[in-house]
Amino acid sequence: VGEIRRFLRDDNPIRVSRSVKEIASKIIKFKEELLKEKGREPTINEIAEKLGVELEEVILALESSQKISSLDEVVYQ
Amino acid sequence: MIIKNEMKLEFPSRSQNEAFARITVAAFASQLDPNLEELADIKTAVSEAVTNSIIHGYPNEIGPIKIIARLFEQGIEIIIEDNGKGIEDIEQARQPLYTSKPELERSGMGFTVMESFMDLLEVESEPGKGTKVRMIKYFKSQG
Amino acid sequence: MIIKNEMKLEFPSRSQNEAFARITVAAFASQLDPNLEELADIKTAVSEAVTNSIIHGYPNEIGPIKIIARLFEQGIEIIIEDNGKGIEDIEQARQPLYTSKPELERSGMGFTVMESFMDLLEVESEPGKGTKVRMIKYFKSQG
Ligand SMILES: Nc1ncnc2c1ncn2[C@@H]1O[C@H](COP(=O)(O)OP(=O)(O)O)[C@@H](O)[C@H]1O
Ligand SMILES: Nc1ncnc2c1ncn2[C@@H]1O[C@H](COP(=O)(O)OP(=O)(O)O)[C@@H](O)[C@H]1O
Ligand SMILES: [Mg+2]
Ligand SMILES: [Mg+2]
Repeated sequence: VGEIRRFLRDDNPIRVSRSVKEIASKIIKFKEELLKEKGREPTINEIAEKLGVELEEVILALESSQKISSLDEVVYQ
Repeated sequence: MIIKNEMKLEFPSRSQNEAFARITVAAFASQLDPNLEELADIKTAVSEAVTNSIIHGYPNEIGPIKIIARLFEQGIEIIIEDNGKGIEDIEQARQPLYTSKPELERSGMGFTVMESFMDLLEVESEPGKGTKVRMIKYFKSQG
Repeated sequence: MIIKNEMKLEFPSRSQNEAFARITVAAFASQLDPNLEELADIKTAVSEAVTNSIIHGYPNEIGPIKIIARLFEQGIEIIIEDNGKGIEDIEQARQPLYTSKPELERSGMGFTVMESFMDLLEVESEPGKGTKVRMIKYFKSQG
Protein backbone atom coordinates (compact mmCIF):
# COMPACT_ATOMS: atom_id res chain seq x y z
CA VAL A 1 0.00 0.00 0.00
CA GLY A 2 2.88 2.36 0.80
CA GLU A 3 4.24 1.72 -2.68
CA ILE A 4 0.94 2.51 -4.31
CA ARG A 5 0.61 5.70 -2.29
CA ARG A 6 4.06 6.85 -3.31
CA PHE A 7 3.38 6.00 -6.94
CA LEU A 8 0.07 7.83 -6.91
CA ARG A 9 1.56 10.85 -5.19
CA ASP A 10 4.39 11.08 -7.69
CA ASP A 11 1.94 10.57 -10.50
CA ASN A 12 -0.45 13.19 -9.19
CA PRO A 13 1.60 15.75 -7.31
CA ILE A 14 -0.35 17.83 -4.87
CA ARG A 15 0.69 21.42 -5.23
CA VAL A 16 2.71 22.52 -2.24
CA SER A 17 0.31 24.93 -0.67
CA ARG A 18 1.67 28.22 0.51
CA SER A 19 0.75 29.28 3.99
CA VAL A 20 -2.72 30.65 4.45
CA LYS A 21 -1.26 33.78 6.01
CA GLU A 22 0.99 34.46 3.05
CA ILE A 23 -1.92 34.11 0.64
CA ALA A 24 -4.13 36.31 2.79
CA SER A 25 -1.64 39.16 2.85
CA LYS A 26 -1.11 38.89 -0.93
CA ILE A 27 -4.88 39.10 -1.43
CA ILE A 28 -5.05 42.31 0.58
CA LYS A 29 -2.17 43.79 -1.40
CA PHE A 30 -3.71 42.86 -4.76
CA LYS A 31 -7.08 44.20 -3.67
CA GLU A 32 -5.59 47.56 -2.69
CA GLU A 33 -3.66 47.78 -5.97
CA LEU A 34 -6.74 47.11 -8.04
CA LEU A 35 -8.89 49.51 -6.03
CA LYS A 36 -6.32 52.24 -6.58
CA GLU A 37 -5.73 51.54 -10.26
CA LYS A 38 -9.14 50.48 -11.49
CA GLY A 39 -11.45 51.55 -8.68
CA ARG A 40 -12.96 48.09 -8.27
CA GLU A 41 -12.65 44.96 -6.16
CA PRO A 42 -11.00 41.88 -7.64
CA THR A 43 -13.12 38.79 -8.24
CA ILE A 44 -12.30 35.45 -6.64
CA ASN A 45 -10.99 33.96 -9.88
CA GLU A 46 -8.86 37.00 -10.64
CA ILE A 47 -7.18 36.55 -7.26
CA ALA A 48 -6.57 32.84 -7.76
CA GLU A 49 -5.07 33.54 -11.19
CA LYS A 50 -2.94 36.46 -10.06
CA LEU A 51 -1.56 34.55 -7.07
CA GLY A 52 -1.26 31.24 -8.93
CA VAL A 53 -3.15 29.32 -6.27
CA GLU A 54 -6.28 27.15 -6.25
CA LEU A 55 -9.67 28.78 -5.77
CA GLU A 56 -10.11 26.86 -2.55
CA GLU A 57 -6.92 28.31 -1.13
CA VAL A 58 -8.30 31.78 -1.79
CA ILE A 59 -11.56 30.89 -0.03
CA LEU A 60 -9.77 29.46 3.01
CA ALA A 61 -7.33 32.38 3.19
CA LEU A 62 -10.25 34.83 3.12
CA GLU A 63 -11.97 32.88 5.86
CA SER A 64 -8.92 33.12 8.10
CA SER A 65 -8.47 36.82 7.47
CA GLN A 66 -12.10 37.81 8.06
CA LYS A 67 -11.42 39.34 11.45
CA ILE A 68 -13.72 42.30 11.49
CA SER A 69 -17.07 41.30 12.92
CA SER A 70 -20.18 42.25 11.05
CA LEU A 71 -21.21 44.54 13.87
CA ASP A 72 -18.04 46.63 13.63
CA GLU A 73 -18.65 47.07 9.91
CA VAL A 74 -22.19 48.29 10.46
CA VAL A 75 -21.33 50.62 13.30
CA TYR A 76 -18.32 52.23 11.65
CA GLN A 77 -19.62 52.39 8.08
CA MET B 1 -34.61 33.08 -13.27
CA ILE B 2 -32.81 30.05 -14.67
CA ILE B 3 -31.16 27.97 -11.95
CA LYS B 4 -27.58 27.13 -12.92
CA ASN B 5 -26.72 25.06 -9.86
CA GLU B 6 -28.19 24.13 -6.51
CA MET B 7 -26.99 22.61 -3.23
CA LYS B 8 -28.58 21.46 -0.01
CA LEU B 9 -26.70 21.26 3.27
CA GLU B 10 -27.87 19.98 6.65
CA PHE B 11 -26.03 20.01 9.99
CA PRO B 12 -26.79 20.13 13.72
CA SER B 13 -26.98 23.47 15.55
CA ARG B 14 -23.49 23.23 17.09
CA SER B 15 -21.61 26.50 17.26
CA GLN B 16 -18.62 25.21 15.25
CA ASN B 17 -20.95 24.69 12.29
CA GLU B 18 -21.47 28.41 11.86
CA ALA B 19 -17.98 28.71 10.31
CA PHE B 20 -18.51 25.49 8.33
CA ALA B 21 -21.77 26.81 6.85
CA ARG B 22 -20.13 30.11 5.95
CA ILE B 23 -17.21 28.44 4.13
CA THR B 24 -19.52 26.03 2.29
CA VAL B 25 -21.80 28.76 0.99
CA ALA B 26 -18.75 30.86 0.04
CA ALA B 27 -17.25 27.93 -1.87
CA PHE B 28 -20.52 27.41 -3.71
CA ALA B 29 -21.02 31.12 -4.49
CA SER B 30 -17.47 31.27 -5.87
CA GLN B 31 -18.67 29.36 -8.93
CA LEU B 32 -20.22 32.66 -10.06
CA ASP B 33 -16.94 34.52 -9.51
CA PRO B 34 -18.16 37.28 -7.16
CA ASN B 35 -15.81 40.04 -6.08
CA LEU B 36 -14.31 40.14 -2.59
CA GLU B 37 -16.89 42.48 -1.15
CA GLU B 38 -19.85 40.50 -2.50
CA LEU B 39 -18.40 37.30 -1.07
CA ALA B 40 -17.80 38.91 2.33
CA ASP B 41 -21.39 40.22 2.36
CA ILE B 42 -22.76 36.73 1.73
CA LYS B 43 -20.58 35.18 4.40
CA THR B 44 -21.63 37.74 6.97
CA ALA B 45 -25.33 37.27 6.19
CA VAL B 46 -25.02 33.47 6.40
CA SER B 47 -23.18 33.77 9.73
CA GLU B 48 -25.94 35.92 11.19
CA ALA B 49 -28.75 33.64 10.03
CA VAL B 50 -27.04 30.44 11.17
CA THR B 51 -26.08 31.99 14.52
CA ASN B 52 -29.73 32.96 15.02
CA SER B 53 -30.87 29.39 14.40
CA ILE B 54 -28.23 28.06 16.81
CA ILE B 55 -28.85 30.56 19.62
CA HIS B 56 -32.52 31.54 19.26
CA GLY B 57 -33.97 28.61 17.30
CA TYR B 58 -32.54 25.91 19.54
CA PRO B 59 -31.72 27.65 22.84
CA ASN B 60 -31.72 24.48 24.96
CA GLU B 61 -31.14 21.64 22.50
CA ILE B 62 -29.27 20.68 19.36
CA GLY B 63 -31.51 20.61 16.29
CA PRO B 64 -31.14 20.44 12.51
CA ILE B 65 -30.34 23.47 10.36
CA LYS B 66 -30.87 23.30 6.60
CA ILE B 67 -29.37 25.50 3.92
CA ILE B 68 -30.43 25.58 0.29
CA ALA B 69 -28.43 27.72 -2.12
CA ARG B 70 -29.19 28.31 -5.78
CA LEU B 71 -27.03 30.02 -8.36
CA PHE B 72 -28.73 31.89 -11.17
CA GLU B 73 -27.30 34.10 -13.90
CA GLN B 74 -27.04 37.26 -11.80
CA GLY B 75 -26.55 36.03 -8.26
CA ILE B 76 -27.39 33.64 -5.48
CA GLU B 77 -30.48 32.71 -3.48
CA ILE B 78 -29.85 31.35 0.02
CA ILE B 79 -32.47 29.76 2.28
CA ILE B 80 -31.59 28.99 5.91
CA GLU B 81 -34.12 27.04 7.92
CA ASP B 82 -34.55 25.59 11.41
CA ASN B 83 -37.34 23.60 13.09
CA GLY B 84 -36.84 25.43 16.36
CA LYS B 85 -38.63 27.86 18.62
CA GLY B 86 -39.89 30.26 15.98
CA ILE B 87 -40.60 33.99 16.22
CA GLU B 88 -43.84 35.44 17.66
CA ASP B 89 -43.58 38.92 16.16
CA ILE B 90 -41.44 38.99 13.00
CA GLU B 91 -41.85 42.73 12.45
CA GLN B 92 -40.52 43.47 15.92
CA ALA B 93 -37.69 40.93 15.54
CA ARG B 94 -36.53 42.67 12.33
CA GLN B 95 -36.27 46.09 14.04
CA PRO B 96 -32.68 47.33 14.41
CA LEU B 97 -31.38 46.78 17.96
CA TYR B 98 -34.28 44.52 18.98
CA THR B 99 -33.08 41.39 20.76
CA SER B 100 -34.94 38.92 22.94
CA LYS B 101 -31.65 38.00 24.63
CA PRO B 102 -30.06 41.22 25.94
CA GLU B 103 -28.55 39.12 28.76
CA LEU B 104 -26.35 37.35 26.18
CA GLU B 105 -25.00 40.68 24.95
CA ARG B 106 -26.63 40.17 21.61
CA SER B 107 -26.60 43.32 19.52
CA GLY B 108 -30.03 42.94 17.97
CA MET B 109 -28.47 43.79 14.59
CA GLY B 110 -28.57 40.39 12.92
CA PHE B 111 -31.58 40.94 10.66
CA THR B 112 -30.43 44.49 9.95
CA VAL B 113 -27.06 43.16 8.82
CA MET B 114 -28.70 40.55 6.57
CA GLU B 115 -31.00 43.18 5.10
CA SER B 116 -28.26 45.68 4.36
CA PHE B 117 -25.67 43.20 3.03
CA MET B 118 -28.11 41.30 0.82
CA ASP B 119 -30.53 42.53 -1.87
CA LEU B 120 -33.55 40.71 -0.47
CA LEU B 121 -34.48 39.32 2.94
CA GLU B 122 -37.68 37.41 3.65
CA VAL B 123 -38.44 35.90 7.05
CA GLU B 124 -41.10 33.26 7.65
CA SER B 125 -41.64 31.85 11.10
CA GLU B 126 -44.18 30.04 13.24
CA PRO B 127 -43.81 29.72 17.03
CA GLY B 128 -43.02 26.11 17.91
CA LYS B 129 -42.48 25.19 14.25
CA GLY B 130 -39.35 27.04 13.17
CA THR B 131 -37.90 29.85 11.13
CA LYS B 132 -36.99 30.22 7.47
CA VAL B 133 -34.86 33.06 6.15
CA ARG B 134 -34.61 33.63 2.39
CA MET B 135 -31.98 35.97 0.99
CA ILE B 136 -30.90 37.00 -2.49
CA LYS B 137 -27.67 38.70 -3.52
CA TYR B 138 -27.08 40.04 -7.03
CA PHE B 139 -23.49 40.10 -8.18
CA LYS B 140 -22.54 43.32 -9.92
CA SER B 141 -19.45 41.59 -11.24
CA GLN B 142 -21.79 39.41 -13.32
CA GLY B 143 -23.40 40.18 -16.72
CA MET C 1 -17.79 5.32 18.04
CA ILE C 2 -19.33 8.51 19.40
CA ILE C 3 -20.41 10.90 16.65
CA LYS C 4 -19.21 14.42 17.40
CA ASN C 5 -20.70 16.12 14.38
CA GLU C 6 -22.47 15.24 11.14
CA MET C 7 -23.33 16.92 7.87
CA LYS C 8 -25.35 16.06 4.78
CA LEU C 9 -24.76 17.63 1.41
CA GLU C 10 -26.67 17.19 -1.85
CA PHE C 11 -25.90 18.62 -5.27
CA PRO C 12 -26.42 17.78 -8.96
CA SER C 13 -23.78 15.80 -10.87
CA ARG C 14 -22.30 18.84 -12.64
CA SER C 15 -18.54 18.73 -13.05
CA GLN C 16 -17.96 22.02 -11.21
CA ASN C 17 -19.42 20.42 -8.08
CA GLU C 18 -16.48 18.06 -7.74
CA ALA C 19 -14.34 20.93 -6.42
CA PHE C 20 -17.22 22.21 -4.31
CA ALA C 21 -17.69 18.81 -2.65
CA ARG C 22 -13.97 18.53 -1.98
CA ILE C 23 -13.77 21.95 -0.31
CA THR C 24 -16.89 21.29 1.76
CA VAL C 25 -15.71 17.95 3.11
CA ALA C 26 -12.26 19.42 3.80
CA ALA C 27 -13.78 22.36 5.70
CA PHE C 28 -15.84 19.93 7.76
CA ALA C 29 -12.93 17.56 8.44
CA SER C 30 -10.84 20.56 9.54
CA GLN C 31 -12.90 20.70 12.74
CA LEU C 32 -10.87 17.70 13.92
CA ASP C 33 -7.60 19.47 13.12
CA PRO C 34 -6.06 16.81 10.84
CA ASN C 35 -2.57 17.36 9.49
CA LEU C 36 -2.05 18.57 5.91
CA GLU C 37 -1.36 15.12 4.52
CA GLU C 38 -4.46 13.60 6.09
CA LEU C 39 -6.54 16.44 4.72
CA ALA C 40 -5.01 16.01 1.24
CA ASP C 41 -5.79 12.27 1.39
CA ILE C 42 -9.45 12.96 2.17
CA LYS C 43 -9.76 15.54 -0.57
CA THR C 44 -8.27 13.19 -3.13
CA ALA C 45 -10.58 10.32 -2.11
CA VAL C 46 -13.66 12.56 -2.23
CA SER C 47 -12.64 13.84 -5.66
CA GLU C 48 -12.35 10.31 -7.00
CA ALA C 49 -15.69 9.16 -5.60
CA VAL C 50 -17.61 12.25 -6.74
CA THR C 51 -15.98 12.13 -10.18
CA ASN C 52 -17.08 8.50 -10.48
CA SER C 53 -20.69 9.42 -9.68
CA ILE C 54 -20.59 12.28 -12.20
CA ILE C 55 -18.96 10.33 -15.04
CA HIS C 56 -20.01 6.72 -14.49
CA GLY C 57 -23.14 7.08 -12.35
CA TYR C 58 -24.84 9.63 -14.57
CA PRO C 59 -23.13 9.29 -17.98
CA ASN C 60 -25.97 10.86 -20.00
CA GLU C 61 -27.91 12.93 -17.49
CA ILE C 62 -27.59 15.15 -14.45
CA GLY C 63 -28.63 13.38 -11.23
CA PRO C 64 -28.35 13.94 -7.49
CA ILE C 65 -25.20 13.12 -5.50
CA LYS C 66 -25.40 12.90 -1.71
CA ILE C 67 -22.57 13.11 0.78
CA ILE C 68 -22.83 12.30 4.48
CA ALA C 69 -19.80 12.98 6.68
CA ARG C 70 -19.48 12.15 10.37
CA LEU C 71 -16.73 13.19 12.73
CA PHE C 72 -15.87 10.87 15.57
CA GLU C 73 -13.10 11.02 18.14
CA GLN C 74 -10.41 9.47 15.94
CA GLY C 75 -11.41 10.44 12.42
CA ILE C 76 -14.04 10.89 9.76
CA GLU C 77 -16.57 8.66 7.98
CA ILE C 78 -17.61 9.77 4.51
CA ILE C 79 -20.47 8.29 2.47
CA ILE C 80 -20.89 9.31 -1.16
CA GLU C 81 -23.99 8.10 -2.95
CA ASP C 82 -25.66 8.37 -6.32
CA ASN C 83 -28.90 6.97 -7.78
CA GLY C 84 -27.30 6.33 -11.13
CA LYS C 85 -26.27 3.45 -13.34
CA GLY C 86 -24.74 1.21 -10.72
CA ILE C 87 -21.94 -1.35 -11.03
CA GLU C 88 -22.46 -4.93 -12.30
CA ASP C 89 -19.28 -6.46 -10.93
CA ILE C 90 -17.92 -4.56 -7.93
CA GLU C 91 -14.90 -6.83 -7.47
CA GLN C 92 -13.79 -6.22 -11.04
CA ALA C 93 -14.46 -2.47 -10.76
CA ARG C 94 -12.19 -2.27 -7.70
CA GLN C 95 -9.22 -3.87 -9.50
CA PRO C 96 -6.33 -1.47 -10.12
CA LEU C 97 -6.34 -0.25 -13.74
CA TYR C 98 -9.83 -1.58 -14.51
CA THR C 99 -11.97 1.01 -16.25
CA SER C 100 -15.17 0.66 -18.26
CA LYS C 101 -14.35 3.86 -20.11
CA PRO C 102 -10.86 3.49 -21.61
CA GLU C 103 -12.02 5.75 -24.44
CA LEU C 104 -12.23 8.66 -21.95
CA GLU C 105 -8.63 8.12 -20.92
CA ARG C 106 -9.72 7.12 -17.44
CA SER C 107 -6.89 5.59 -15.47
CA GLY C 108 -8.91 2.92 -13.70
CA MET C 109 -7.17 3.91 -10.46
CA GLY C 110 -10.05 5.71 -8.69
CA PHE C 111 -10.99 2.92 -6.28
CA THR C 112 -7.32 2.09 -5.73
CA VAL C 113 -6.66 5.70 -4.76
CA MET C 114 -9.61 5.72 -2.35
CA GLU C 115 -8.48 2.45 -0.84
CA SER C 116 -4.89 3.48 -0.31
CA PHE C 117 -5.54 7.04 0.89
CA MET C 118 -8.31 6.05 3.31
CA ASP C 119 -8.35 3.42 6.08
CA LEU C 120 -11.55 1.74 4.94
CA LEU C 121 -13.42 1.55 1.65
CA GLU C 122 -16.76 -0.20 1.19
CA VAL C 123 -18.64 -0.17 -2.09
CA GLU C 124 -22.30 -1.09 -2.43
CA SER C 125 -24.01 -0.94 -5.80
CA GLU C 126 -26.98 -2.23 -7.70
CA PRO C 127 -27.30 -1.88 -11.50
CA GLY C 128 -30.01 0.65 -12.30
CA LYS C 129 -30.30 1.71 -8.66
CA GLY C 130 -27.05 3.46 -7.83
CA THR C 131 -23.76 3.30 -5.99
CA LYS C 132 -22.75 4.02 -2.42
CA VAL C 133 -19.15 4.40 -1.33
CA ARG C 134 -18.30 4.44 2.39
CA MET C 135 -14.86 5.51 3.55
CA ILE C 136 -13.19 6.02 6.91
CA LYS C 137 -10.01 7.92 7.67
CA TYR C 138 -8.35 7.82 11.09
CA PHE C 139 -6.35 10.88 12.03
CA LYS C 140 -3.04 10.02 13.59
CA SER C 141 -2.85 13.55 14.88
CA GLN C 142 -5.89 12.72 17.08
CA GLY C 143 -5.92 11.01 20.49
N1 LIG D 1 -33.97 31.37 13.94
C1 LIG D 1 -34.61 32.05 14.95
N2 LIG D 1 -35.40 31.37 15.81
C2 LIG D 1 -36.04 32.02 16.81
N3 LIG D 1 -35.95 33.36 17.02
C3 LIG D 1 -35.18 34.08 16.20
C4 LIG D 1 -34.46 33.47 15.12
N4 LIG D 1 -33.78 34.42 14.47
C5 LIG D 1 -34.06 35.58 15.11
N5 LIG D 1 -34.91 35.39 16.14
C6 LIG D 1 -35.44 36.44 17.04
O1 LIG D 1 -35.24 37.70 16.43
C7 LIG D 1 -34.49 38.54 17.31
C8 LIG D 1 -33.62 39.48 16.52
O2 LIG D 1 -32.62 38.77 15.84
P1 LIG D 1 -31.26 39.53 15.46
O3 LIG D 1 -31.62 40.77 14.67
O4 LIG D 1 -30.36 38.57 14.80
O5 LIG D 1 -30.67 40.00 16.86
P2 LIG D 1 -29.94 39.13 18.00
O6 LIG D 1 -29.60 37.78 17.43
O7 LIG D 1 -28.73 39.92 18.34
O8 LIG D 1 -30.91 39.00 19.12
C9 LIG D 1 -33.74 37.61 18.21
O9 LIG D 1 -33.39 38.21 19.45
C10 LIG D 1 -34.73 36.47 18.39
O10 LIG D 1 -35.71 36.79 19.36
N1 LIG E 1 -20.58 5.74 -9.09
C1 LIG E 1 -20.40 4.80 -10.05
N2 LIG E 1 -21.44 4.45 -10.85
C2 LIG E 1 -21.28 3.53 -11.82
N3 LIG E 1 -20.11 2.91 -12.09
C3 LIG E 1 -19.04 3.22 -11.33
C4 LIG E 1 -19.13 4.19 -10.29
N4 LIG E 1 -17.89 4.27 -9.72
C5 LIG E 1 -17.11 3.42 -10.36
N5 LIG E 1 -17.76 2.78 -11.34
C6 LIG E 1 -17.22 1.72 -12.25
O1 LIG E 1 -15.99 1.27 -11.69
C7 LIG E 1 -14.93 1.41 -12.65
C8 LIG E 1 -13.62 1.69 -11.93
O2 LIG E 1 -13.66 2.96 -11.28
P1 LIG E 1 -12.30 3.72 -11.02
O3 LIG E 1 -11.39 2.81 -10.27
O4 LIG E 1 -12.61 5.03 -10.38
O5 LIG E 1 -11.67 3.94 -12.47
P2 LIG E 1 -12.10 4.97 -13.61
O6 LIG E 1 -13.03 5.99 -13.03
O7 LIG E 1 -10.80 5.56 -14.06
O8 LIG E 1 -12.78 4.16 -14.69
C9 LIG E 1 -15.39 2.53 -13.56
O9 LIG E 1 -14.77 2.44 -14.83
C10 LIG E 1 -16.90 2.25 -13.63
O10 LIG E 1 -17.19 1.23 -14.54
MG1 LIG F 1 -28.72 37.47 15.60
MG1 LIG G 1 -12.74 6.97 -11.26
